[in-house]
Amino acid sequence: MAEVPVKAGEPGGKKLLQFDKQRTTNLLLRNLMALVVIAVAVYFTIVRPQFATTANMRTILIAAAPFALIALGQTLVILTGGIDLSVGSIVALSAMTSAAIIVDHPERMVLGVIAGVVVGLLAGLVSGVVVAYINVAPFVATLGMLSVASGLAYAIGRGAPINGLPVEWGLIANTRFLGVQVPVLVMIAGFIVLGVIMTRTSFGMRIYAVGGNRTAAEVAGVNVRGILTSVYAISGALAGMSGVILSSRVISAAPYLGKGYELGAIAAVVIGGASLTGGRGTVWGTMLGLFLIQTLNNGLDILVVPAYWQTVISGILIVSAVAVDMVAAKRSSG
Amino acid sequence: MAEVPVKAGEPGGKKLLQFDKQRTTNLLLRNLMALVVIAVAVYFTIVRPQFATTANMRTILIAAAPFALIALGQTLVILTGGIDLSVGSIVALSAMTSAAIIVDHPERMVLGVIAGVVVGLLAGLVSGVVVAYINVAPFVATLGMLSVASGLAYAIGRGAPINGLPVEWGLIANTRFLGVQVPVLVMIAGFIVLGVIMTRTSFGMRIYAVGGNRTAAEVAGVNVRGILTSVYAISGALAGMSGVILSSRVISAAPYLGKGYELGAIAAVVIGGASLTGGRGTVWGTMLGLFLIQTLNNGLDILVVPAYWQTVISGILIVSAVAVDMVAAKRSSG
Amino acid sequence: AGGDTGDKVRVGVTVYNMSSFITQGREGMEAFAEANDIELLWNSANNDVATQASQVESLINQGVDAIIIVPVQADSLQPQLQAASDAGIPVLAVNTTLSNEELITAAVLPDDVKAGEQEMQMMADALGGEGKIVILQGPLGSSPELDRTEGINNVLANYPNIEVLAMDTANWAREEAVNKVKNWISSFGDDIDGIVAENDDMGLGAVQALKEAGMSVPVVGIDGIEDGLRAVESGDFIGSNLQHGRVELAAGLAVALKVINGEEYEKNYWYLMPEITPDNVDQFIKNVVTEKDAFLETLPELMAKNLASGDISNEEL
Amino acid sequence: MSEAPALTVRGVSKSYGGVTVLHSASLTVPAGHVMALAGENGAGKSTLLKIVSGQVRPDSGEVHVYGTQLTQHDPISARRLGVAIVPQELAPYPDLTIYENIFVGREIRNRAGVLDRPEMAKQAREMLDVFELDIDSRWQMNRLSVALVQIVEIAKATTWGARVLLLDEPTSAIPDHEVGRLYSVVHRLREQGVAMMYTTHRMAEIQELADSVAVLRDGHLVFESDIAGADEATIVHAMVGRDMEALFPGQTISTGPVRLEVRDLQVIRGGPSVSFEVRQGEILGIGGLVGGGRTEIIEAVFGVRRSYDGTITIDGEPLERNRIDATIRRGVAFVPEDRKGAGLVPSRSVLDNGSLPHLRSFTLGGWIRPLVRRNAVEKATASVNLKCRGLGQLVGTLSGGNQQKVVLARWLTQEGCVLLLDEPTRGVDVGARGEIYRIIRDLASYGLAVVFVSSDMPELIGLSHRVLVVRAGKIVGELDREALDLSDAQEQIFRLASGQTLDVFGEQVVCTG
Ligand SMILES: Nc1ncnc2c1ncn2[C@@H]1O[C@H](COP(=O)(O)OP(=O)(O)OP(=O)(O)O)[C@@H](O)[C@H]1O
Ligand SMILES: Nc1ncnc2c1ncn2[C@@H]1O[C@H](COP(=O)(O)OP(=O)(O)OP(=O)(O)O)[C@@H](O)[C@H]1O
Ligand SMILES: [Mg+2]
Ligand SMILES: [Mg+2]
Repeated sequence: MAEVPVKAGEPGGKKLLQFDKQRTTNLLLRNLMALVVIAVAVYFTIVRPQFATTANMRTILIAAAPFALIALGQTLVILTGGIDLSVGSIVALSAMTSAAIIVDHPERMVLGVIAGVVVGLLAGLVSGVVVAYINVAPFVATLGMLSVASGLAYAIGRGAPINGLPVEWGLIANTRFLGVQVPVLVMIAGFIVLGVIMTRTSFGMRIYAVGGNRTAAEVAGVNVRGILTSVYAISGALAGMSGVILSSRVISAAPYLGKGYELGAIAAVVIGGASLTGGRGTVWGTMLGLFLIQTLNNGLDILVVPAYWQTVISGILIVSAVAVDMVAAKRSSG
Repeated sequence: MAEVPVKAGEPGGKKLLQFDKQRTTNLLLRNLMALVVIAVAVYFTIVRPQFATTANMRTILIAAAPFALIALGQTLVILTGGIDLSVGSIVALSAMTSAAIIVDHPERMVLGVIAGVVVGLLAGLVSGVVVAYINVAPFVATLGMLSVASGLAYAIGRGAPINGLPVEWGLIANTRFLGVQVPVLVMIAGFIVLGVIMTRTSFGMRIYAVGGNRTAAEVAGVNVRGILTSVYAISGALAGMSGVILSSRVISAAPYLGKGYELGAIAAVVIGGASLTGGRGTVWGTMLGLFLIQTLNNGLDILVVPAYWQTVISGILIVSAVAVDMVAAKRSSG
Repeated sequence: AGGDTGDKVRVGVTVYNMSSFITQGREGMEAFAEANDIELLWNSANNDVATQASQVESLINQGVDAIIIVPVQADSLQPQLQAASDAGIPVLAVNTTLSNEELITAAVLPDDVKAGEQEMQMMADALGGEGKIVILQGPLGSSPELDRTEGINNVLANYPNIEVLAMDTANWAREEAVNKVKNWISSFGDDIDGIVAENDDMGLGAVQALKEAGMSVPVVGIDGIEDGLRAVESGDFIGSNLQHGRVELAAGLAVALKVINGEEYEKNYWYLMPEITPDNVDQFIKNVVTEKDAFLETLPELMAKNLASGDISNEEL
Repeated sequence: MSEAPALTVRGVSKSYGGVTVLHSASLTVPAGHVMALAGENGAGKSTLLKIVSGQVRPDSGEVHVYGTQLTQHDPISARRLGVAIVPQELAPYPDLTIYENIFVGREIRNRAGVLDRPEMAKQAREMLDVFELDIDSRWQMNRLSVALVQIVEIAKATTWGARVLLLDEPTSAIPDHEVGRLYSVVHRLREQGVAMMYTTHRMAEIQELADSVAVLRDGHLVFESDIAGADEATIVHAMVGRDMEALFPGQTISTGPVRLEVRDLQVIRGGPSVSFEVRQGEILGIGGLVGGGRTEIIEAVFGVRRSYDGTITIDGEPLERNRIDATIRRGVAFVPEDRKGAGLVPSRSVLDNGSLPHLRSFTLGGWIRPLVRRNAVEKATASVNLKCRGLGQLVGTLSGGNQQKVVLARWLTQEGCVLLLDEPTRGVDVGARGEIYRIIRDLASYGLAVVFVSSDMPELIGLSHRVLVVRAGKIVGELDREALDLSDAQEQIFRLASGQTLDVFGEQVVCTG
């Protein structure tokens, strides 16, 4: 038929230019949330110079670490279009499991750590199987796991926390390497590893694909059920790790540890630009969302704002940050 | 046209028969969850005949009422593809607002009720506007409102519950009409009204359309933003009503009232078959989901199962109920 | 640290969460702080032990003169206590103990075991030593729940004829207790002869449930919140046990000041909850509710007296 | 290769909720053979293809690929046997890039096991080069129009070395001249021995591409033959069970005063603006190439796409721009290009979808009047020959062509004055197509002003009273009925659309016959 090439979006040059423009604004947009985080930090520094001390930065980092692990797992789950409500109670279950082992066998520290992580992994695996193979909505499946894991955490201590952990249990979270505590290093490693997985491996690409269009992924030969199962398992394992870290940080374990963490973790992911319907979001975005929340928590504590005004302020600020993001995104695309 | 095309609704005997068959399976499927609820109830009755007394039915109903209102509002929000995390703290905010008025002006009972509901409505309205006009993800917008409303609830009592409410405040929730307490009647009315709205009015139809395909709804001339704003406002107002009822029932108000109710409400909606991506679900389904949860709570208490085993058992049962539902749905459609 | 340079004394406080107990306690602390020119840095941990750990670290970073912890969880925060100790900052545990005795400078603690014993004893007396009861516990695993339950069990051991039909948590909350007790009423009906609640709020929920079911049995609580005091006054409660936040937390601050000033102090101060009975409830209503402002004015003086006498739950000058 | 044919389908049946949509169908497709699968909307074509590709589990029957039976009915197993599909309902990953869309499931990794993105982008680009598209494979998928998405889907399925390729209306969204590119792809694959099943509603395509034809009617395989034994009339007869009258009977044009007037409408701020007018009774066609901006114009008139400047008047009265509800109330109807994305609410019934745009006329104070509504929707759907199991059937479970009919029918529940149609017959079978043309002509003769965008040349030329040609968002030419009747009309439109000038007058060439 026709021999004339179809110049889609003619004139070609212009389209390409638009593309580049879009990239730059994208870059700016991504950094918009980063700018918001920086702006908040600068404000706190001006009002209270103590905010900007190295010691305080360390405090923020160590406080962020257990959340970061949960938020990372949550990022993968949300990218597939799911949600994991069970992470908070998996934290408790893992902590109680580790503690139950350690308190009787103070010499089996490594076993304690492994058991905590494995229990988290197993809990996540069960959720994953229920979601992937029985098609139960992730919200229901993981809400069920929330109940079950929490109940088991209580059952381990027969309703009570486990007291009397050996001081050495605290070494895991409180030892320093290169000036920072181990959990901070774990967090950094977590961000790097998962960042690389999501951008550089086919596993990562397939997670995006499953969340973007499950049917298409199936047709393209992606083992959708395998992917789904594994993201919940990863999320569970990371929550388990978080439980171990938390328990080591304060050398104790309680069945109500981690309660409500799931909402904070999901919030970090969503603030970072991920969509709860799946397929959109990045590890980098989660990191920004997380540090927005953590910086606010820390800064408002330092300003000694009463607790209830803190919640009001941080609620407003978080929504505003996302709103600014949205408006800017709209402007740039309109 | 020849014999081939089946005219819509044509009374071809054979077709009608087939159509009816599908209706029956549909009906069965819908009732599957009802059957599960009934099965659970029968089990409890066998194990503890006290379960099936009128008094206990009343106990279940009155316990369900405040949740029902929240779950109803949540149903509308979820049908549009959103989520309302703020309902729990709106319950607290409304209760505290009403209580703050009543404790100083015991004669202004009506004002107290109205203020409680209106505060909820306003909070919902704000969430709705943020979602509809600024395009902030519902999860973030309502999580922000959760923080803000909760903070304000604490601020009203400067961190403490409000004690010393007049006994008359209790009349609202504890007066009986036709043998049942007012909140139960409110709940029944709520189910009927919203059931009718969702199936018989253009507002209901538009809610389904917005959730099913927002763009298509826009193209069909639906005022999508208006619809979105109003469902959050309705959800807020119902949460406000729930707060008033709760506070009246125990003649007190605490800023942590309703904490975590949002998860239960969302669970009821999702167990009832609604999809969190919107467009699918019914008021009837929500009712079933709600009564599954409430029946389990009541029955396990009656059997005096320890709290943590209760959470384990109800977690497993809820997931199983939904799984059975899924498997059956697949079988019948496959 | 401290007062000798003329700087204001700065005391960091981290509490488990805002509650009516803490809100009252804050009033007491602030009254005491104002009278003694102390600056309070007040943080609330939202019931999260990790948040509390961060807050302690943050207070250490800020170089306060002392830290008062009202813990989320007993037996926790050891590394943070170590860090405070390394930084030379005294730490006081108030309301709940933190495990490692050496790392805590001093503690002001309610005797929750005793409170549980007291309320169970009241119930046993009311029942004449026999009957069937149900027990509402605090959030499982929290230290007041554990201690109060222990106290209850201690007394129950003396009364073989008192049978516990059910014992479960209602998480300190009134509306949860209403439903729980109603469900139990469905299950046990008139068999229930008494209800022991580990705090007043749950007791009040139980009273409501009894009213709805048209029943009336003795109910007892702990805390002495306003509605609880009124319930004792009206006869809905047979009694309660006063845990007056203003007195207890102010005592904590008073001890902290002693420590900072290098004065002599004891390692542990025990707050023994006064029993509230229909006979003495009027006085407590005055202190807690109707004339609380006047009471707050006397508080700094009261603290001096109580610390000297060692009876820190005393409410009269 | 073995003796067994590439694809054997034996006795495959499928029913949904008691209605059998496929009755024991049996087919074989040898290697290097293209079988066209024809049939009316809802005949069961897609269902059959989905069964072969493992997306749907048949109630009974077997599928063999080169003699190996497909035992587990899931897409992964089918793919392992070498089956690929271009689905009718396009399924992109909207937030991924074009090359990621193409390479999901067969990612290219470098020696370190890490994704080789530049290589994937490069290869994707080469695949798209076949279609000579000037697009960057690193763009996000959600920026592309339906046509481009379809081309990417084709590239996705045809490039991984499948042995059996199923194409379910691969050209429904692609303009005629682009279809030629697909032909070359199909020819090449046939030479490589790939067996293909190809569904389409364009008869010309069947003649051009197929080696044999199979026709499904109501789920029964009613006709099978070599292409030699199947001319267009035979196939159509097998499909609909009778002969078809001419699609485009000679027209008598009688137009009244101007109904719709568009002046200096600007869709991109500072971009080109367009002006045109449509008279009462007139059918105005808009032609152009993919991405030329036709959709943008028509969407802006209706108000779905934001316009920045210009005026729109209906019957002399100005219309508030960018206000869809106001536009609808003025009697303007709009059939969007992307039926799945913008036309339908798949989770709702035919009844609900059919009554959505004119909901106001079926309600009284917000209450739906069930009878009025049912009657109106029933009439409208019957007039487009909708094939469904009753008005309660969910739109998402209708066949593709029947969905398209609902998108059109829902505007017919009420009289209007302007009809805006964007690719109104995408995926509609020949029979129904004739029906829709008749409706459009009837509505026009009734006094409506009709504007329709189409990539189907015969349709554009046969139905329009006048055609505007759009390129890069500008109107670059106009052909009246006389010019359209000339044999080179198609050529003319294409030249204008692609920017080739006929003479020295520069770009603004107006062909008036
Ligand atoms: N070939 C292309 N290259 C780049 N972008 C394109 C291309 N085609 C379409 N787009 C984008 O898609 C959007 C929609 O184009 P639009 O559908 O309006 O064009 P059209 O002429 O209607 O195309 P079609 O003939 O497919 O209907 C445009 O805004 C444009 O940015
Ligand atoms: N999931 C489903 N549930 C119920 N019915 C369905 C479902 N999928 C398809 N059908 C029905 O099966 C029949 C055949 O549909 P199919 O999509 O195979 O038709 P088709 O021949 O591809 O039509 P078209 O040309 O319109 O694409 C239709 O009547 C359709 O309504
Ligand atoms: Mg089809
Ligand atoms: Mg178009």
